[in-house]
Amino acid sequence: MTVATKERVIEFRDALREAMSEEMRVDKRVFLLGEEVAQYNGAYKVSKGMLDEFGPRRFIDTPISESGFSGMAIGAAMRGLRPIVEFMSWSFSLVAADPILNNAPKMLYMSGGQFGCPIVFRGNDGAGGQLASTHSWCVESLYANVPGLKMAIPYDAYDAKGLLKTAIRDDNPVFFLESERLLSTKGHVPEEEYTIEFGKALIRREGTDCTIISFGRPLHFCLEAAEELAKEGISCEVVDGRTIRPLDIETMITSVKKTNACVVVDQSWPFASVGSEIASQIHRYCFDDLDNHVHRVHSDDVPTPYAYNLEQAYLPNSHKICEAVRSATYNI
Amino acid sequence: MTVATKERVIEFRDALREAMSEEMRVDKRVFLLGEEVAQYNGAYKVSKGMLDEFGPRRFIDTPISESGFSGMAIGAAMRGLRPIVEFMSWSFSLVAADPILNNAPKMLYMSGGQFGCPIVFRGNDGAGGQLASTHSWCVESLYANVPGLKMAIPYDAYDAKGLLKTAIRDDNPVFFLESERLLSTKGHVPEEEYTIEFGKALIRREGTDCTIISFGRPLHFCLEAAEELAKEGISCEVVDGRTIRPLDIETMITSVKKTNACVVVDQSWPFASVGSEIASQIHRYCFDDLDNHVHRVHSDDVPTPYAYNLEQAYLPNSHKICEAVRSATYNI
Amino acid sequence: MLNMAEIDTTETTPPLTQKRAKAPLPDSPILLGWLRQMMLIREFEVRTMQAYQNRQIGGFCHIYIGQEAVAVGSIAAVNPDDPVVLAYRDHGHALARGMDPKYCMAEMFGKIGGCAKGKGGSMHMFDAEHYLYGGHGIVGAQTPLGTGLAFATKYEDEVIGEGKSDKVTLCYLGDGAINQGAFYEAMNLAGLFDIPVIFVLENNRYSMGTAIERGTTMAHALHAKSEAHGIEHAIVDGKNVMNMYQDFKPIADWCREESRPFFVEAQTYRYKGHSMSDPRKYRTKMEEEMEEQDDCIASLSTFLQEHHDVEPDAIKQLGRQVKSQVRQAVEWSNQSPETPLDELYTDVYTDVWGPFKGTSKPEMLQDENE
Amino acid sequence: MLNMAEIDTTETTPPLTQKRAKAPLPDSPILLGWLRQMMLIREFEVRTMQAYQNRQIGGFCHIYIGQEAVAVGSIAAVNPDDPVVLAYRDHGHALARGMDPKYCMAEMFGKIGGCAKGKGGSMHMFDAEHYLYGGHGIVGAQTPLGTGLAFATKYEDEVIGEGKSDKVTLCYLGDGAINQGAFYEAMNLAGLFDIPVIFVLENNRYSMGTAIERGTTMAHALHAKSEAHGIEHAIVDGKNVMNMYQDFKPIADWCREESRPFFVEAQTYRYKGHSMSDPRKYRTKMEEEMEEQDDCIASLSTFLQEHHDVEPDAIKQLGRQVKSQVRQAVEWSNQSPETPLDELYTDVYTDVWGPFKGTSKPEMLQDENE
Ligand SMILES: Cc1ncc(C[n+]2csc(CCOP(=O)(O)OP(=O)(O)O)c2C)c(N)n1
Ligand SMILES: Cc1ncc(C[n+]2csc(CCOP(=O)(O)OP(=O)(O)O)c2C)c(N)n1
Ligand SMILES: [Mg+2]
Ligand SMILES: [Mg+2]
Repeated sequence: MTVATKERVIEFRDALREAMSEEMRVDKRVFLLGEEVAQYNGAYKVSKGMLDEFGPRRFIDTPISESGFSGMAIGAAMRGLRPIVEFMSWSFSLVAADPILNNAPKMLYMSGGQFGCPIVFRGNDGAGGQLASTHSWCVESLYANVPGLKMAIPYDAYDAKGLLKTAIRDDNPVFFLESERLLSTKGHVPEEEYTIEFGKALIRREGTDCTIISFGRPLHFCLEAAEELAKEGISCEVVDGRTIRPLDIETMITSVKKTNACVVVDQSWPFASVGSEIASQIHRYCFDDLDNHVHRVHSDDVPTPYAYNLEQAYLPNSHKICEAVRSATYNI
Repeated sequence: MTVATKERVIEFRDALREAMSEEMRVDKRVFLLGEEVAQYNGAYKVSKGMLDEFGPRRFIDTPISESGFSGMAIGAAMRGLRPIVEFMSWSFSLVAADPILNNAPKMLYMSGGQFGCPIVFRGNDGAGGQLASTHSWCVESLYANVPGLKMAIPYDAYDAKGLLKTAIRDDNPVFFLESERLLSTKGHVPEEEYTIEFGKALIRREGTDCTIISFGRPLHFCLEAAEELAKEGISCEVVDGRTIRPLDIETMITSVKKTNACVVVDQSWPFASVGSEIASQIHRYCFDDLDNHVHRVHSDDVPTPYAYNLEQAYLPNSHKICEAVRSATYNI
Repeated sequence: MLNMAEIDTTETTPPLTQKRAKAPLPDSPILLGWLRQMMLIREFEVRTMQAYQNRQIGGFCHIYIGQEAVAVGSIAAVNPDDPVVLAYRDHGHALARGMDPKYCMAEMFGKIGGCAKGKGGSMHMFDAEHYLYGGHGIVGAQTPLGTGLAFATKYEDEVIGEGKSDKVTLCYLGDGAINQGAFYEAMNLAGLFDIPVIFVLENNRYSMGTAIERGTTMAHALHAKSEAHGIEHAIVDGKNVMNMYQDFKPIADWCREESRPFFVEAQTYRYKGHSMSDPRKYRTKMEEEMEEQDDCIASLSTFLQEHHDVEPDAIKQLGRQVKSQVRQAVEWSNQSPETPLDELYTDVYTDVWGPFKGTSKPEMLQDENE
Repeated sequence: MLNMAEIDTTETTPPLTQKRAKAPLPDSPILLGWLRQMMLIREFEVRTMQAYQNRQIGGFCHIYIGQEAVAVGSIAAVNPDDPVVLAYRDHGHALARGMDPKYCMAEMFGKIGGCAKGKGGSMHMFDAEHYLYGGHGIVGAQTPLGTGLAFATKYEDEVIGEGKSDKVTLCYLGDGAINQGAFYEAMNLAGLFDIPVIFVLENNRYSMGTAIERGTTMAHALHAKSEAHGIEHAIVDGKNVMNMYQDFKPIADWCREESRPFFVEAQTYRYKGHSMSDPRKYRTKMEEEMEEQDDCIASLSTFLQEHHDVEPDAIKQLGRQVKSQVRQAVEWSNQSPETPLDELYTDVYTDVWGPFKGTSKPEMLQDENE
């Protein structure tokens, strides 16, 4: 899938920065705005140094007005500019729910195709470390219900760069969900330019007994679990969905038709989630192939607690995934 | 289930009003606020005449500040008052997403049990008639993902009253989703006081061949479809979930174990919806009972169009439900 | 960036009209043009109401009668390619901006001939050709959008074009929208980043049934809201198109020149209900009658007759013209085919790669007169 | 309701301090109490930073050092049962309000002994016993909540109790929160409904790395923001607890008496970074040093020594006291059991029927000293 030429290894956050810088270099319509992105170099240093290269006109520190600056960016996108809006955390996007859900994804439709909205909203999604109830949102399950938007969740540095470049070039609003927990992880990113097409899932590990489907950070737990289960003789195929909208259900179906068992791992709350959607679709399309119902692993259906032990118990982890796979494959 | 004593028939909106009035009479902590609720008698006349009885201190017209007055009501609820917040439409609640999703449902948890939030948010949900993209939200699938809140969707006048009284007495935040399309429908509502327990689904029609599960307005289409299908010899059991949180999955499972087929009808968009959740759970708990995968009927996965013909094509209807049932029961 | 020292906060800013000369009044052909536009809007709205009653139009429908001078006078003061963005009470502005009444009416009829192919309806008049960036249904939501449109014109001119900012954006809002937080965020951003957007507050004294002072603090000194964000303001007479234009033009020129935002309170009145379903019990017949005496169409007609020797017949003639134009628009809308069902699934996403294209013009519009 | 005629909009309201007499300074035992509180907060925060560095505390953690006089001076000016609601920089206020440092520290340690059983952490200090309605993590979100708490006290007193409104609510916010729309909506509601809430803006000149004038229009005349909603304002010296109290007390009394909102800008400075991970590159060492010269603890110490014959030793003694109190809090927090795992699933919903009960006090707290 990727043609690695040199083994250049960089951090996830550097990959995000490269994607933005490269696109900003070739297209002056691209600019970035958000809280502390410029002078402060970004709350998580994703945009470090970019102000120096692009200057304050294209690299804009905003007040704490998510609704205002999201709406402003959407207006700019209606004229064909291509803003990147950084939410320091997607948890703060709730105050901007109206512009990002009511305006951006519907503008093209409401205007009968006259005005689109080529915009990227990006930022940290999901639990950081002990950030408690209001700061730990997994917005994928909250927002993926809405048609007209696209949604991508990168798993590693390579995908972070390739998916973000695609997002910036996309003519539709893209919700780009990063994980603070992955920003410092390192991965191979070639010098050469590349992009990753939306709607193409990737098999991260091949296997024969059970398909594990996930996105972003929890994929790491899935791979850990697969390693663990391999020792028990259970061979897992791990599918990285990469984008939630569009969803590459075909790749997932193909895998499940082979393994006849499926576990979906979704870091968000269970009810009416991306996980329930995938489970429902897999049941639909693999009804005769499944030896057992699709198992799901989520965060618990409670507000996110602060205490370390509670948060650990609350989040998906490889132990819970192993349990689910064992159950799905009747290995208990 | 209901003990009808007199055949008193009133409108759905009158039933809502009775519920609020009765509770306001017995508990001075209950008050109502929202746009145009008092002097204007409510945009949809739900609160007609209530200002006269309860006066402007308990019946409060607010400015168009959904975020502000929702937050204000939540603050009041933290002190033990029991506000009812009327959203003229749930579509306008997006500007208040932060207080209603980040504050109300999590206050009890974040405070370690010290401060609860006994509040009801209510208003019109779902497509009215040709209200187009921004005014036709079905927030059930957007908001049901969030733990800490309860959610009720009444089907008729009787349930409107009984469920709303329960909502007002509940010590937790309740999202109460009415349908503008049902406000003028009439139904039997006894003079005697009654409430309807949350989390108790109701079999609206008994049948043997297929279970149809739904909530609120589309239930009417389900019953129409069941009528139609009966002529073809397909006997449908129609289950009214009544509340989405808590969800009475037991009643649904029991029905599916009997019929061995299931169709879920959810007026919201399909992706990561209440429908996907129920389908996923039914698959899980009835894996060995189902003769076919659970079929789902939703609004189409596009923004809501204005044009009458497009909107009709977009919404769930009895025709689509019949198709789904025929397919689920292999009657095609 | 805003230089704080330049803003004198110790005195109440006088209305700009007191500081800046009014624009000269244009010649009578232009004035007649305005009159025609206002008459067109009114006639259009009358027929809209009829069509709504006939159930040819559905959904929510907000009539602009009474406020025509605001849209006509302000839009006359800017260039045809200056962006305009609106709330949901948007038919009048769309027509003033040059949209063919056919497309506007057909949109409400939910036909493929509508400006948004029938997908948007009354509250969502979009017209790329006329730089009309939509009516918007969520109260206040258009104010950050307007700020963004103006941000974009400035960015295009200064950052991409490396020249001087050369456009001004008109962003209309109702008095009820003042109380949405988004508007304050928009004002702060506009003030902070020197964004050339004019917030045109159409103060018709009511948001639905709520008289302004029941919902809004400082209702009698709304300029305080913009001053709080370092934005200059003016109160203008929105019931007289000449006053509207003469006061508005220097403001628009100043914003364009200085690349700064502005807050204009246009005082006006809506003659009809909030929407088609409003019985208007919250105000007296007397108040309505008093307000209607000061009518924008009547006053311009009188002025033209008294000062420009326009014959009453010429005005009657205009009346006949707009009547027939609107009748044609209704007929055309009736005849326009329903939006084909496959349109339900288009315009959800654009093509993924390459510059934004939108979708192609509906076929029935392609042999139209341009 | 606000009577518009009563508000003079033609002149800039002078700071209240110019109009209203300062409250008399209390006697030295009270002043010593304040000193002790400020020293306690500072010592507490120093140990909080250590514990954070030791990874005994996780998540986001915002230190109050430098701003102690604001919390102590303003809370001293109200009654113990007046509601208080906070942003996320909340340890100082919690202690000033009377929360035992044990519960505050244990909360950050994520232990069952914490004020919220370890479920909330640093940003969410709640204490029903002390009418503390929480720290809140979403910038600005506490301002409608504060308005609601004050609405409730008024409703309780006037509607339920049929008496006179008798409480005032303190709602703290940072200078960065000014730019959240929710705050404007809250101000408008408070102004409109005569709600006795005091918005205490702690202007420490930065929101994270953003100096106030980079994010906020009219940064040098913030009172314009409250005037725009018909709310009176005052600027107070938040670096000196005596000034803070003396100016704040008459305001609080006035709000209680008149049942009206108020906007207080307390000018202050945070000595440390925004949160534990902030290298403070956006300001100079020189600026920091200059600001720190004007320290609230130092100035009250000096005052007490110069005007109340307090011995330096007495103050040293206080220092030893708070040191040991905080050391005990840390020890207690260390020893407090982890929050049991089944707590993960409690407090999500209350019991359904009957009045709100919350949950019972954790067992380990039940044999505590009350
Ligand atoms: C956020 C939001 N809340 C409520 C509504 C419902 N609503 C539509 S128009 C309106 C009144 C607005 O009045 P105003 O801004 O004065 O404009 P006018 O109708 O007078 O032109 C209301 C409450 C809405 N569309 N959006
Ligand atoms: C809505 C929202 N946006 C962004 C943040 C991230 N954030 C937390 S604190 C902060 C700065 C706030 O500064 P200020 O209000 O001045 O308070 P201070 O930290 O100075 O006490 C930011 C941007 C947030 N918590 N909530
Ligand atoms: Mg109005
Ligand atoms: Mg600050």
